[in-house]
Amino acid sequence: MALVSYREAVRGALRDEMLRDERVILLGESITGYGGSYAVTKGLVEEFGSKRVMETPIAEAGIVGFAVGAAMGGLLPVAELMTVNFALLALDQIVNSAAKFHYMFGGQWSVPLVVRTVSGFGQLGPTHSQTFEGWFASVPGLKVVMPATPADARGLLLASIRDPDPVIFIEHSLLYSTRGEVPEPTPGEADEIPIGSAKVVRQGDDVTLVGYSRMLLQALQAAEVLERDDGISAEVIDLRTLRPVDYPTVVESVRRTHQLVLCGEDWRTGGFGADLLSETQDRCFDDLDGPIQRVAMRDIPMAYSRQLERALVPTSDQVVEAVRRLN
Amino acid sequence: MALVSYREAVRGALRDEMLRDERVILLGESITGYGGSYAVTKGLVEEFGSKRVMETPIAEAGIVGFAVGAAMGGLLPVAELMTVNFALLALDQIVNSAAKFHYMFGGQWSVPLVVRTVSGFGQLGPTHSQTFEGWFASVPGLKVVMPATPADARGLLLASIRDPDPVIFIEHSLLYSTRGEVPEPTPGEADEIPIGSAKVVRQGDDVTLVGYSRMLLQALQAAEVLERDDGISAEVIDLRTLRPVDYPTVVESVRRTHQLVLCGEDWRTGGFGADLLSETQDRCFDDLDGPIQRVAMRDIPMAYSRQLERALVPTSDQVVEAVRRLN
Amino acid sequence: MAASPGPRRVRPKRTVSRSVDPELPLGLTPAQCRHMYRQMVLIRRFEDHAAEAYAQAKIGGFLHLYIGEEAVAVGALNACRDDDHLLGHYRDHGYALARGCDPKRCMAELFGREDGLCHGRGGSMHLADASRNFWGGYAIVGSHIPIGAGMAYAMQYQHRDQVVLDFFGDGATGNGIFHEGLNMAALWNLPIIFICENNLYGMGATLAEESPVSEMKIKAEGYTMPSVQCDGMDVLAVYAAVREAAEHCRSGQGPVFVEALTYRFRGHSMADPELYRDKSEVQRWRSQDPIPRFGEFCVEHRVCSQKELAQINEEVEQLMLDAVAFADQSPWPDPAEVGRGIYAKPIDPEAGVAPSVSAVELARIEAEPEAKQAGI
Amino acid sequence: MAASPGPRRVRPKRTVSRSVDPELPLGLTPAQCRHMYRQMVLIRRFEDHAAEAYAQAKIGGFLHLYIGEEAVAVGALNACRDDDHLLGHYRDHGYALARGCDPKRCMAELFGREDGLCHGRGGSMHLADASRNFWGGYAIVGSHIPIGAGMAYAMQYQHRDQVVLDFFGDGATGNGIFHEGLNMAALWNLPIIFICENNLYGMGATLAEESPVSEMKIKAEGYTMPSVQCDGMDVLAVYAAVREAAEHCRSGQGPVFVEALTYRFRGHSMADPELYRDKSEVQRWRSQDPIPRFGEFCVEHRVCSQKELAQINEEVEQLMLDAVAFADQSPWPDPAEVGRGIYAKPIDPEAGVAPSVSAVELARIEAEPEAKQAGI
Ligand SMILES: Cc1ncc(C[n+]2csc(CCOP(=O)(O)OP(=O)(O)O)c2C)c(N)n1
Ligand SMILES: Cc1ncc(C[n+]2csc(CCOP(=O)(O)OP(=O)(O)O)c2C)c(N)n1
Ligand SMILES: [Mg+2]
Ligand SMILES: [Mg+2]
Repeated sequence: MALVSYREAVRGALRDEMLRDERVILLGESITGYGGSYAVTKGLVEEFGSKRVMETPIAEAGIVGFAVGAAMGGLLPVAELMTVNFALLALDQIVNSAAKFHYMFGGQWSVPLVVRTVSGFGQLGPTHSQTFEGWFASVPGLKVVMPATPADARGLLLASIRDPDPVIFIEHSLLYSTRGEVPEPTPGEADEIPIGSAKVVRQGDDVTLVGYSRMLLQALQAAEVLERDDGISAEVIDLRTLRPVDYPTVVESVRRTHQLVLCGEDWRTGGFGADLLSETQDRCFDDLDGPIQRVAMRDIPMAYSRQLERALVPTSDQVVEAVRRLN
Repeated sequence: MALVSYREAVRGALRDEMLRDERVILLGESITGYGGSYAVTKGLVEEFGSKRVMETPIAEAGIVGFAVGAAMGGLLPVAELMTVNFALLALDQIVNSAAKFHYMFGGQWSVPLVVRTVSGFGQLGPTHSQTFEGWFASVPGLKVVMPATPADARGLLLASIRDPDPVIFIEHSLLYSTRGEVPEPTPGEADEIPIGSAKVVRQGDDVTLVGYSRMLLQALQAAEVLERDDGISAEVIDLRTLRPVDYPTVVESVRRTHQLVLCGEDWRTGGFGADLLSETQDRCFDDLDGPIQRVAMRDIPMAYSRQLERALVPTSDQVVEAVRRLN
Repeated sequence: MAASPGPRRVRPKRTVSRSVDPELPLGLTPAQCRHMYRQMVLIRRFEDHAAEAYAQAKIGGFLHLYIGEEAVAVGALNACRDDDHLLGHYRDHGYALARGCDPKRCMAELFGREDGLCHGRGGSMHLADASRNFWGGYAIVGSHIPIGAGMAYAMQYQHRDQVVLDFFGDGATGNGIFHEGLNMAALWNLPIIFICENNLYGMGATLAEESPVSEMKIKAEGYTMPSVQCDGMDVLAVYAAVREAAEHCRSGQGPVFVEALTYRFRGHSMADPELYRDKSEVQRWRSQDPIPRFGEFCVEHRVCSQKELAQINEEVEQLMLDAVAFADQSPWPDPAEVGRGIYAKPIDPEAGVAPSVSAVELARIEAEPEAKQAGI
Repeated sequence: MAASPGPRRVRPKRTVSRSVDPELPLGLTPAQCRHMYRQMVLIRRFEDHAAEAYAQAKIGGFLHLYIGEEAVAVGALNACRDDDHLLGHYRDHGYALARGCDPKRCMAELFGREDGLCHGRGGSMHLADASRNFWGGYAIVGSHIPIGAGMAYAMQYQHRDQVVLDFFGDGATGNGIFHEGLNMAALWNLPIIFICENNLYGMGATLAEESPVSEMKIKAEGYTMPSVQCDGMDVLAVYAAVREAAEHCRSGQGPVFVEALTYRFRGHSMADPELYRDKSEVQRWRSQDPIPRFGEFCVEHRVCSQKELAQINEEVEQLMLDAVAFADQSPWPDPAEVGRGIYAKPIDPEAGVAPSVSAVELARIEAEPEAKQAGI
């Protein structure tokens, strides 16, 4: 085990998989000389050369389309879209190309593509602070991953690159510098974390908190506050994969705790939490003691000003409040 | 009152508003010589000329961006995106331009833009049969309208064009030839239907069915079957506007019926119905006798083959079944 | 700016020498000529039957006919190797048939049947046959342009010598994705031939409504890409242009842009009322029909006799009757299978396995409250 | 393909005659020259202070400095009318200040305060002042190119004689939206000047990595749009190019593309480690600094003395101190107001009014089971 940052975990997974498999290539904007806007790909072009770490024009739709074609031609491309905000420009290629071809052409080929992109905020203003995981997670043909920890970032990225289907892999800018234990690669040992499995990261009896990415950390903090101040024992589940959702794990927990709080960072209206809620109320209606609670971004464009941003972003306090509403 | 088709109602609203206000312009692909891919704009270029009915290149992002700019410059553009599938190409301009500017520039100006587009299916295959209303409805800054009837199509389109904010106006290809009463324009009388108001189109006591666009008709058919075969009295609400949702009307009904079925045509996972469900369970948890039911598209790309398409598309039968599950 | 002019006066000169055979240009053999003639007839008759089947509601949705443009696909695909990669747009029957796909399975796809090339999932707009490196018809205008560039990159990267042929229309050049794809192909010197079928219309838009320049080849010049124009109603002109382009590409000299001047004799799709163009314009172009034109050439050059041509027509007609019969009899896809094949590695939402671990591991995560900002 | 060459050798020749004043070219008055000099200094000092405030965490998020490129905004905006419409990208302080926006309110915006031009909602990347027809800085690369075209159309449609100036970078030309916007502007002959600030980099990408051609003006040629290149380190060269372009546009002759060859002396944004370029390259370009260069010109042409220049610098410095003090003291936006201003006509989800009507009206709707298919 080594203590590494989330950033290093992503970079390490990219590097190790590039060493293992020549078909893996990276492409994206400012990922070479610049080292990546969040410094994730730093050093990789120097190590692997510009045929495997490709600097692209600022052309998000073209990047994803190109990566789809490269995947069809036998490569394993990992395309970086600088932030998920810019992924809107590539949405057609993600939804109508990457996600569709396996089905639409009758299974003749698949598109083993990873689109790495980044969620987050921090005074970035209205157009650069959004997150759209719920949109991706609604598209048949995509798999969607949002790791919260360095270990999961590594294990899930390896699984994503090896997956024969298109995977949207969403990192979080505010997690890059967080550190955590990551297992050292051991030859012959499975190093992947399977796509589609959630993880119970804290056991509890009274309420289930479901989070992912940065909101997992908020949920964990809230769990500690609840334990200390309210004597409430919260179980915390890290969803890790958003498509497919590991409902058995969520449902099993709710059957014991009878209370559920969903923690996300996208807009409340139409956010991914709405979907989780829809599905869990269907599966757990009779188990629930109260309405499923959601913590989410307020339905407002993200304002630049620090004071305004603070008023919008979901926090662990809001998770605590949501639990208190139920108790 | 005149009996007109949904297509004619849309065309009539465009024409009347163009006659009333010189600032109204139309732009889109094949909307002039061709008359519009669904013949909605037929005859308008002949009447108003190519300065007001503009044939554009096949450039969805450019069309919406251009329309945003024209709106900022003092016009009232109505941009047609041939189908909502192609709207993905313009999503950045819709989300990061149209929806944002009023807020992001501190209220200095607004973007009085209407984007007309079309949902629907009919053996159009995997990339041409989708619908994304839930995505639009999740974006602060947008208003989203999906009329089911000719009268609403007219009244809401007039309101949309006159609205100072960007409105996504989604028509349905399978409704174009349906006919309904539309009030004759009477000078001096309000001809708009306000954005944001739902409508109870059938009164009932036992269950509330919420639908919009084509699914409203399915809900109404289901209500009749339920009355006849099961003695169940269904109330049917036409949502009409998806952002903002008229929750008071929905909640008031659910408080009486204690059962709710949401009818949509987008994918179950992440569909607009998930959002409706999330919000109504929050407002009505103690009023509900059973889990809120959803009728939605199966989470599968739309296959071309007739037999497969039939297996995917939500129908009135499914609405009936959903109600029966609750009873 | 409504009706556009008739057949272009500018007929690009054949630059390739006729030295190999005094009778046949471009080193072509009589067999090759017969093959090309036959393919054009095959496409034409396939589509005539498809149009009929559409009228009988055996085919649904959209049906975009290639009638009038056959020389483009046939000339281009005969000018390159069978294992060169092929992508095209939704008007794709010609690509499939010129690449040698089974007409039966093509027709079955149009009929939405299980024996269709894509098992009825794709339909007319999405024919594909990966076993022949035909990577499909694409229906989001222009979307397959960067996809083709990506495939070309995969070839270059793997030191494989196949080139990519990427067909699209004049209308596609108005979409930004066209430029993004061309830019990348030029930047990375990729082995791809962009073939623009300039048929003067993008659905109902005339060329003048779509583009400030009437020659699409000009649009490639901003990418320092060699670009040529050829008469798309002349199968040999297309053959010559694409053969040269393929050599250029295959020898590592980068992408080429080929503009084929052509015309669709039928509407954009079956629902097109064709209000935007004059019947007389269509008539003028019909007089350039590539099939009789090349038929005459074959007879003149003693490739075959009129009788032999007629025989080819009859043979093809029989094949088409067979194809329709095959499609008619092919089973419908099983509705119970509709959810299969979304993923190559299926996901099972019921099968999530959550390793339940203690909080210890995660407690080691040290969250930094203010992470370093990126420099976007 | 890493480092790019130093200052371009090609210096576009001034085509405009110098006849008006033997001393000053382009018919400029000494007052105009002093004004332009002062504006460049203003932008420079504004940004020096902004950089300092960023280091003190008074400014958050992204901060993109225009230092080194001042001659472009100043030359261009002085060459057109004050009521001409202005749009630019996120590197936007220069546009705002050259258009005469209040530096105090600009700085307050960067500080996220209520007195900011956009009340702290937009921040550095989104300065705007509609009262001056400055329609903002845009942060989705290229997105404002069709927006500018749309504004230009609105002018043409309303017979207003303002032209639109739309500034963007070399990197933006790789995005499809750039082409869609140029195509429309050319098609409809719109009064818009596209000003490409070619500073050799798009964030960390070198020009050679972004584009197969090093001259951005070539990219306009496919749209039959006049395009010119000018020395973006020379305020008079930019002035001359844009003045000519504005005349062309305003007289109804359609769009013009102006490429200004320039360089940013600082990183892409404050977080940029600048690993992708040599310090020596930056040094070479710094020797072309447009401010001392134009200062020398002013002294040489007796527009003002060295002492007067120094005085301008001092005055500006005082203004900047005032601006920072103003921004520091400006109140924070009220968090309770954060949800205000999303809509010009607010929506109130609690206020829905549902007219409860009988089923009669709706029963008249006759659904057709199989609606006619469109011809897409
Ligand atoms: C992105 C997108 N926009 C619009 C359409 C609808 N559409 C289908 S074909 C077509 C015209 C394409 O014209 P062109 O590229 O010239 O090809 P042609 O049909 O003439 O062969 C349009 C607008 C689409 N399929 N995709
Ligand atoms: C669509 C989009 N993709 C990526 C980015 C991130 N980004 C911001 S500025 C920039 C470089 C732009 O370069 P250029 O257009 O040359 O302008 P410059 O910064 O050099 O003035 C990039 C890639 C963005 N803002 N928008
Ligand atoms: Mg065409
Ligand atoms: Mg630049």
